Amino acid sequence: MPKVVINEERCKGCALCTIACPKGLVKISGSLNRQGFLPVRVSEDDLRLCTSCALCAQICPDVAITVHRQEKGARS
Amino acid sequence: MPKVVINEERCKGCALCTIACPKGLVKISGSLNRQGFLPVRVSEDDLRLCTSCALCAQICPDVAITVHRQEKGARS
Amino acid sequence: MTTDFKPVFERPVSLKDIQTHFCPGCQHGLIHRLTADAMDHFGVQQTTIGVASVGCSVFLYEYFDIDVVEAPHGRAPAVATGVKRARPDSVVFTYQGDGDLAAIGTSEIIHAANRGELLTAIFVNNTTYGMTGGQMAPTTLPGQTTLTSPEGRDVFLDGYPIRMAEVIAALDGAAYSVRVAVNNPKNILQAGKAIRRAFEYQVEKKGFAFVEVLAACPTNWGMSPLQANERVGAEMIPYFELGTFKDRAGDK
Amino acid sequence: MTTDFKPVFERPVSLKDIQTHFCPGCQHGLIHRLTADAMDHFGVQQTTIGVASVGCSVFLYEYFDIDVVEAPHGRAPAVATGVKRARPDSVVFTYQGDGDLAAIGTSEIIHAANRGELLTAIFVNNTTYGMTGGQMAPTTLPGQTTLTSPEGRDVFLDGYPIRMAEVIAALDGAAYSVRVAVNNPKNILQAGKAIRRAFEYQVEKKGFAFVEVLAACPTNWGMSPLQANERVGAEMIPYFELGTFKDRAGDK
Amino acid sequence: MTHDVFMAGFGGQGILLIGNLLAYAGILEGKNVSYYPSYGVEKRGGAATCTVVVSDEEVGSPVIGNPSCGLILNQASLEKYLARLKPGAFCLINSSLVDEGGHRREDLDLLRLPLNEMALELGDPRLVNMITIGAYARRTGAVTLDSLKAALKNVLPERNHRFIPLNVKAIDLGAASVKKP
Amino acid sequence: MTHDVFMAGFGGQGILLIGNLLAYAGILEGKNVSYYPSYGVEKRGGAATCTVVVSDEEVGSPVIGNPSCGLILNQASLEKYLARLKPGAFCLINSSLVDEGGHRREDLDLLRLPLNEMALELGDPRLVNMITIGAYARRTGAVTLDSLKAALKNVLPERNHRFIPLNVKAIDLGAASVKKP
Amino acid sequence: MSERQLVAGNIAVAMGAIAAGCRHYFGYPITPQSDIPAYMSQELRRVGGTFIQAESEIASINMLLGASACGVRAMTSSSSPGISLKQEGISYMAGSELPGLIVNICRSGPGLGGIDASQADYFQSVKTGGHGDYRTIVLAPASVQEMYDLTILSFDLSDRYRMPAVLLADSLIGQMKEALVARPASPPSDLPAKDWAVTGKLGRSDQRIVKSLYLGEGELEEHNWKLWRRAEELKAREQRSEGKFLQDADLIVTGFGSAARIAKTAVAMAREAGLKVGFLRPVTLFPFPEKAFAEATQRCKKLLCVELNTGQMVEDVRLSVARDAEVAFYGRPPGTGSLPTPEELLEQIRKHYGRGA
Amino acid sequence: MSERQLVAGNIAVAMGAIAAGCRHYFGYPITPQSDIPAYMSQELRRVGGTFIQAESEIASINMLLGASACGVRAMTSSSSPGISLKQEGISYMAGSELPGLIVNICRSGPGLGGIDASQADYFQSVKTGGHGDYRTIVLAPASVQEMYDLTILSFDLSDRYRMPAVLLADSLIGQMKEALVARPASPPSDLPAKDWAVTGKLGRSDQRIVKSLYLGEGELEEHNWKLWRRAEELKAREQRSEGKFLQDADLIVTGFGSAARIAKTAVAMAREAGLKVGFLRPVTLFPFPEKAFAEATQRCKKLLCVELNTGQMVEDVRLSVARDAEVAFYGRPPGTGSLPTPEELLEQIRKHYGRGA
Ligand SMILES: Cc1ncc(C[n+]2csc(CCOP(=O)(O)OP(=O)(O)O)c2C)c(N)n1
Ligand SMILES: Cc1ncc(C[n+]2csc(CCOP(=O)(O)OP(=O)(O)O)c2C)c(N)n1
Ligand code: SF4
Ligand code: SF4
Ligand code: SF4
Ligand code: SF4
Ligand code: SF4
Ligand code: SF4
Ligand SMILES: [Mg+2]
Ligand SMILES: [Mg+2]
Repeated sequence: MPKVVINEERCKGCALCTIACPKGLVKISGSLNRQGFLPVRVSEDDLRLCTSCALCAQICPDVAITVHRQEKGARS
Repeated sequence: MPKVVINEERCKGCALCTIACPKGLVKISGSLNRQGFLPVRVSEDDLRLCTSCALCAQICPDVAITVHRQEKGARS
Repeated sequence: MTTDFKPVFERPVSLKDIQTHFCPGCQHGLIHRLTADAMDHFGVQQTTIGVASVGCSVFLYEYFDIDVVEAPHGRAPAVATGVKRARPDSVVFTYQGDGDLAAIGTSEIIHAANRGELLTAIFVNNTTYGMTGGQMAPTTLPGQTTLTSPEGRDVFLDGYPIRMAEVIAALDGAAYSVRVAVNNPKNILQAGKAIRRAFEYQVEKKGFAFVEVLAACPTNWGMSPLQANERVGAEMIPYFELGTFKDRAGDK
Repeated sequence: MTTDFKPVFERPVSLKDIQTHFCPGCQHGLIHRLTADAMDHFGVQQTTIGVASVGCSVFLYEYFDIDVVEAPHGRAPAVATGVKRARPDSVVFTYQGDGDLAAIGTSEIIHAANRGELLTAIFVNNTTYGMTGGQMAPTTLPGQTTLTSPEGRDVFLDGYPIRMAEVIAALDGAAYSVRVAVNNPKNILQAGKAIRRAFEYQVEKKGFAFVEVLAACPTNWGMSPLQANERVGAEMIPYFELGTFKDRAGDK
Repeated sequence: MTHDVFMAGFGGQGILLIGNLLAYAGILEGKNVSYYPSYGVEKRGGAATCTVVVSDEEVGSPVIGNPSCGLILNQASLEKYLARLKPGAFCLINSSLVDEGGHRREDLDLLRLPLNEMALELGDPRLVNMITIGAYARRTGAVTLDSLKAALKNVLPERNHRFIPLNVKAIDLGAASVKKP
Repeated sequence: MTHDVFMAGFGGQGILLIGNLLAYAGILEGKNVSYYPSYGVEKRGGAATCTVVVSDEEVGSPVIGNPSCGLILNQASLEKYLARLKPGAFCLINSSLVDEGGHRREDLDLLRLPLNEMALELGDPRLVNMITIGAYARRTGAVTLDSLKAALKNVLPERNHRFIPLNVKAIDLGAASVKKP
Repeated sequence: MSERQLVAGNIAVAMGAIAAGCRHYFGYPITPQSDIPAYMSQELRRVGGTFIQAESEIASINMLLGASACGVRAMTSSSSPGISLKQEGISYMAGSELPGLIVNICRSGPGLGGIDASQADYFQSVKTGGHGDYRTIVLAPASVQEMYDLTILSFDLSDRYRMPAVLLADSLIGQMKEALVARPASPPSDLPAKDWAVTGKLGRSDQRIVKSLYLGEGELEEHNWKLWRRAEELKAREQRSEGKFLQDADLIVTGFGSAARIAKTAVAMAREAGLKVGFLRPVTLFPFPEKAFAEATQRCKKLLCVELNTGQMVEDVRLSVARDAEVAFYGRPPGTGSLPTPEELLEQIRKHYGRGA
Repeated sequence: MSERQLVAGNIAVAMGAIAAGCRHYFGYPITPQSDIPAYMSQELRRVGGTFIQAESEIASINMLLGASACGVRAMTSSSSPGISLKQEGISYMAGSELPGLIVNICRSGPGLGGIDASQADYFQSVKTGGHGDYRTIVLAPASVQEMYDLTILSFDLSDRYRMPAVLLADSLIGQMKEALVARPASPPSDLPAKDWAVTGKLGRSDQRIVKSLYLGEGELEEHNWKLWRRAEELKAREQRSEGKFLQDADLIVTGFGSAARIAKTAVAMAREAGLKVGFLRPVTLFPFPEKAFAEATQRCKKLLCVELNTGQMVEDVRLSVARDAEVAFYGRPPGTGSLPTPEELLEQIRKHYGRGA
């Protein structure tokens, strides 16, 4: 399960999350969504670098991002 | 000419001037005026003690008092 | 042998020489006189336009010998704004009671002040709605019984007396804001100075000027004029601190 | 072998899971979320009644899963007063823009605060009338060009931006008044705390609570969401100081 | 049978109180009544007038153009209102405060009583109004004296009930000074 | 002679601009015109439509129930508005954004043009609207191409006048792609 | 307490409201209705209700909107200028389908005017002074007893039809005292439940939303028709009027409230003088008693409408009477010393009685 | 510049006001009239006038009152809810005999409603929504050219009769664009001097007082009659309407503003279809063109009144027509997607054309 899930249909491409992410992992994608906006994405590789700090989600005006953290105890 | 002239018809007998006069010269009279109020008066003798400080006039809500001062130069 | 008498106190010419409808001991009359004194002082009677509000002072035009516009209840500052913008060279003042200015007229006075309109605002605070028979006003003191606070103003249900001079002073647009009283000769002197300064601000185009005057309403307080005047010093001044809260042109 | 994932950020349940009509980068959505978080935090979604104002946030009921009353423009605090007095046990909050609260609604917010109504007031200051297309508001910054200040706000004609959080704090009836922003994670955290505290004041019947939130209106500012968010920090915060101006229950 | 009366004096003379008293007395007698006050602009002093109608039928207008009875307690009221009274109307005038003549109503049934002096006799100048209403009731029979007296506790504030006996005396004095219709 | 046309697309396609252009061209020809815009609720994106009437007589209603001509620039507009067109109406459809078929209007004089591609050929995707209005003018003769071109300086903001030549090319391209009525 | 007391009209309104179960009052001082808030500030405290002296009439009407939205019986009272300020709020209440009582003890206008008895707010109340297509129930008491009874009725009608109700009177009816029998009131058992009132969602899955904003295709038009249908129902069911001497009348005198009260005596005088004059008084101004006027003018073709204004209700009378009936008007716009007397109206009656239709 | 320009109705109002010499504008934002303040904030700065975006509609109307009291031409503009808030101020202006222009670009209601074209404020404007007996001039433009011309006319009439003027339109007329010829305007030479305007007493011994308070015996009544006489003069002199195909009409379609604009096309369609249908449009709503309706119904006994509401102007039509004329009504209360089409109205025409009177 990915740590960061972006609801691309809800995303309005405002890009605020792209500046909120301390690691710069969130990036505007190239393809319009049904609303006609360019949603953001976090690539597979970048996801590994994600610390689940949720700052991207915090700043999102459209609550389009949910974040999970991998449990300490859990083995992956 | 008296130093203090009270327009008895204009006076509403509120008595504020009686407490304003440092010498206590202004007193409520006994007879109603046409408005049905008891106007204030300053007796002939009291007038002599009047310093023309005009505090009675200053406090009068109905601007019923005018005050004059005897010119230094003038002989009486 | 002649004696010379020099007038030390006379009725201002801007104030008509007629009987007022005010109750005995009502200090509207006195505040009218101080306002007229200020007009005389600057010689602006001929160029002044007064804006009357709705309250016991509604008959402004009966007493001041100037042009007057009557404003709806609470709207004097808006009406005065229209007047001043249409006649920038005239001196425009408003005269409002506490119900008029601090209740229904809250928005108009705050925004006129905030716009920095070149107006002089005289505000007579007698802690009640005088003309309508003495209801609770935003300025009514805690515990004060009125027609609509029969058990006395209960701050938990009715809120607190509002201090307008401070509220106005806090607005960037306001240039001058003071609170004075007319309960004794010393305070009357201060009040006269403050009102004159408030006109000076306009005459010299220095900005919006506001003067709150604490006054007695013997009739609705159910007191004699003397008791009522007492109360101003004993109860009002302790809550409504006298002073200059803003005087942009001056030091403060 | 299993992996466990614990949610660290999820949509609050008080907030419906639907698309909003807000423009990209409009921070109403974010402020809605923080408000919903506070309801969830105190578990009061079921007992809360929201009072919507007229502005881009007029669709409050579309986004919050609670009972809502729509108020006329500027009157939300009066409507909320009626609601709270009729249902003292419910949690009542208002949500207003700066045109709604600081212009036409000046009187209602000031007197609701002054009466110390047990209400939570959320005030979104985006320095313009968003819904009507970007006119000058009482909060518009000096020099800011808008639809009705084409040459930029001229403080001499149009007056100064009004600082509502300070005005409210100055009223005896108000218990809590703060100004926050949502332009970066740190400020968002602060904003969330402030809104939660404002609900706490009501839940614990401690008095009237007011939260001014500085927000971006990219559309009417004619900026990209990023530029607009920049402006909040660069231009708004310097004029509209962030901070807690009153916190009666706390130390301040 | 319908009785209408117009009373006028200056504030403080207790006109409105006896207007209420008369109306209440009517109610106690199971009659229909209306009481309509009107004051001057001034808050202190100034004129006080009221119109009271007591009737066996439903009361229509509470304002009467030409009242069939008048109680005039001061000079100003005489000058302002006497002309309105209906020809032949009974009119009680307070001679203590109203000069002789000065009007052209030969067509009225005028009765002048020195009400202030009479009140002073009873030891309280404020009793002018009670004497007036006593005289009116007796003269017109609009209500009985007993009803008037009974109504006192309805219209006087609790704290003034101790004055009821004195008021009763005043009502009787007023009644004694006029003849039945 | 009266020409009415209904145009629809999404915001940003420049529908309202060519509506104004057509109306202004009519004015330059001394005709009576009306232009009536209507937008969706959304502030950004959303639908944009307008109705333009160009006539030798006085223009009555600026809103037409069944327009005699339609310019449909995107799929949503087709679905929402095609049904409204008057039987036999000429309807230009932007095939770049609108799928084949998907409607039951066999009674229309349909013309599908790949407007976006054509605009790209001219080097600017924003020219879709100018190509459209050029095609419309030629096909219906509501106004002359010259009037349209002349009106450009009236409706384009000063700063965009440098683009007039390009817009003229687009109008001509549109005109060239349809036949006279 | 059901014995007869001597009570002023304004107080009767306040007593009626409390009898009707109204526990929330929001107002702002204005003459000549000040007795109402004065009484309410006392009594509501006693019975554990809410009295708020608001900062303005606008705040009052919006507090009323908020309280009504919660389903409680609530009211405000004011006088003419204050009622003008409430027009936006009243339009919102109507658009939001909220009940609630607005009492207007009219004073003379326009503008500041004066405080004398006036009927110049008829248009504002009946044609509705706010924006948009809406109606309010309008009741016009003509006695102290009616001030009490119609106040109670207005709460019942307002709840039933989900429409604000306006009680329209003036200083004549408001300040006069008459015998009042204050019968205890109990809301009709068939009043619809307020299943639209906001309470917080507790125990419900659906939201309750009190609003007047409708943006969906066709929504607002349908909403307007819905309000219109309710008004039509009201017209069909709730017209009320008082008629007297109508059977054989050759001239019918009409008017409402205080004017009717004075006219009634004039009509009685006319009858004593042997003139066949009838009397027809609308008790409900909206719904206007069209049926009563249509019926009465089947036979009598002459009417005289008396109002304390320059001619307002007379328009509704003309719209209601038989087509061949003549409606004359006699008006005394309000002001100091301008209250007509019965004698004066009798003259008018004689004047028009003579004339042929 | 008198050549034809393509201009929106709202802008035409602003241009007309400036052409009429109006240099003082006071307003508050509201859709769909926002183009007016936007244009004024630009132009008035340019020509050295005053533009104030007030804190509210109430402040705006009172600023207008103040400016008008000084004798300058001034205006405010708003839309329905905002106009409701101005009712007290309008009543004060009327009571104080002040001219001044109030523009209402109506939106749909009641309450918040929506921003679609609406005619539901007819009663508020024509019967006057404020308190007291007063009238305002009400003009209803139906084209962009009329938006310009009637704005100028409203200033002239307002000054002549010392009455506020209301320009009543909606988003259809306000947002549509048409060819406008902006003829320069010059006030009629016979306008009375504003010898009542406050200026400061300089050079005068008498005070000038702009007020609406009259307490003297009989004063206020006389003041009311004075205002009434002026309204009667206005009725006698200033009724305006547009008529078409009336001579041989068997059915007359009437309506004002946007509805009339749509109806006009329907009437043309009907004529093409060979139906003898006429068209009569009130241009002045107050004074209502009673004469034109009385005259037109001497011959034609069937009318169809079309409005964007549930029936308001139709009452004035019924009060104006010959007694034996039948007035049918077709309403489309406002809302998204509720604007009637000419085709739709043609159907209504056919429906009523058939019916016998
Ligand atoms: C819109 C409106 N609301 C209410 C009133 C009634 N009214 C007349 S004067 C007044 C207030 C008087 O109090 P204040 O302003 O304090 O003046 P004061 O008489 O105490 O000097 C009120 C509420 C009114 N005339 N208009
Ligand atoms: C009485 C009234 N006046 C004006 C309007 C028009 N109006 C709608 S929203 C709005 C203000 C929007 O600005 P703001 O309150 O700052 O909210 P925002 O859209 O910026 O969030 C206005 C003036 C109205 N609906 N009602
Ligand atoms: S959770 Fe933190 S690290 Fe991960 S994408 Fe979001 S902001 Fe970047
Ligand atoms: S902040 Fe939200 S809406 Fe904006 S780009 Fe990121 S995910 Fe999309
Ligand atoms: S002038 Fe001074 S001293 Fe003389 S009476 Fe007045 S107060 Fe007293
Ligand atoms: S202060 Fe003035 S009014 Fe009062 S008693 Fe003295 S003179 Fe008379
Ligand atoms: S009521 Fe009060 S304020 Fe009014 S005149 Fe009397 S004392 Fe002065
Ligand atoms: S206009 Fe401004 S406030 Fe309104 S939704 Fe768009 S960005 Fe947000
Ligand atoms: Mg006061
Ligand atoms: Mg805003």
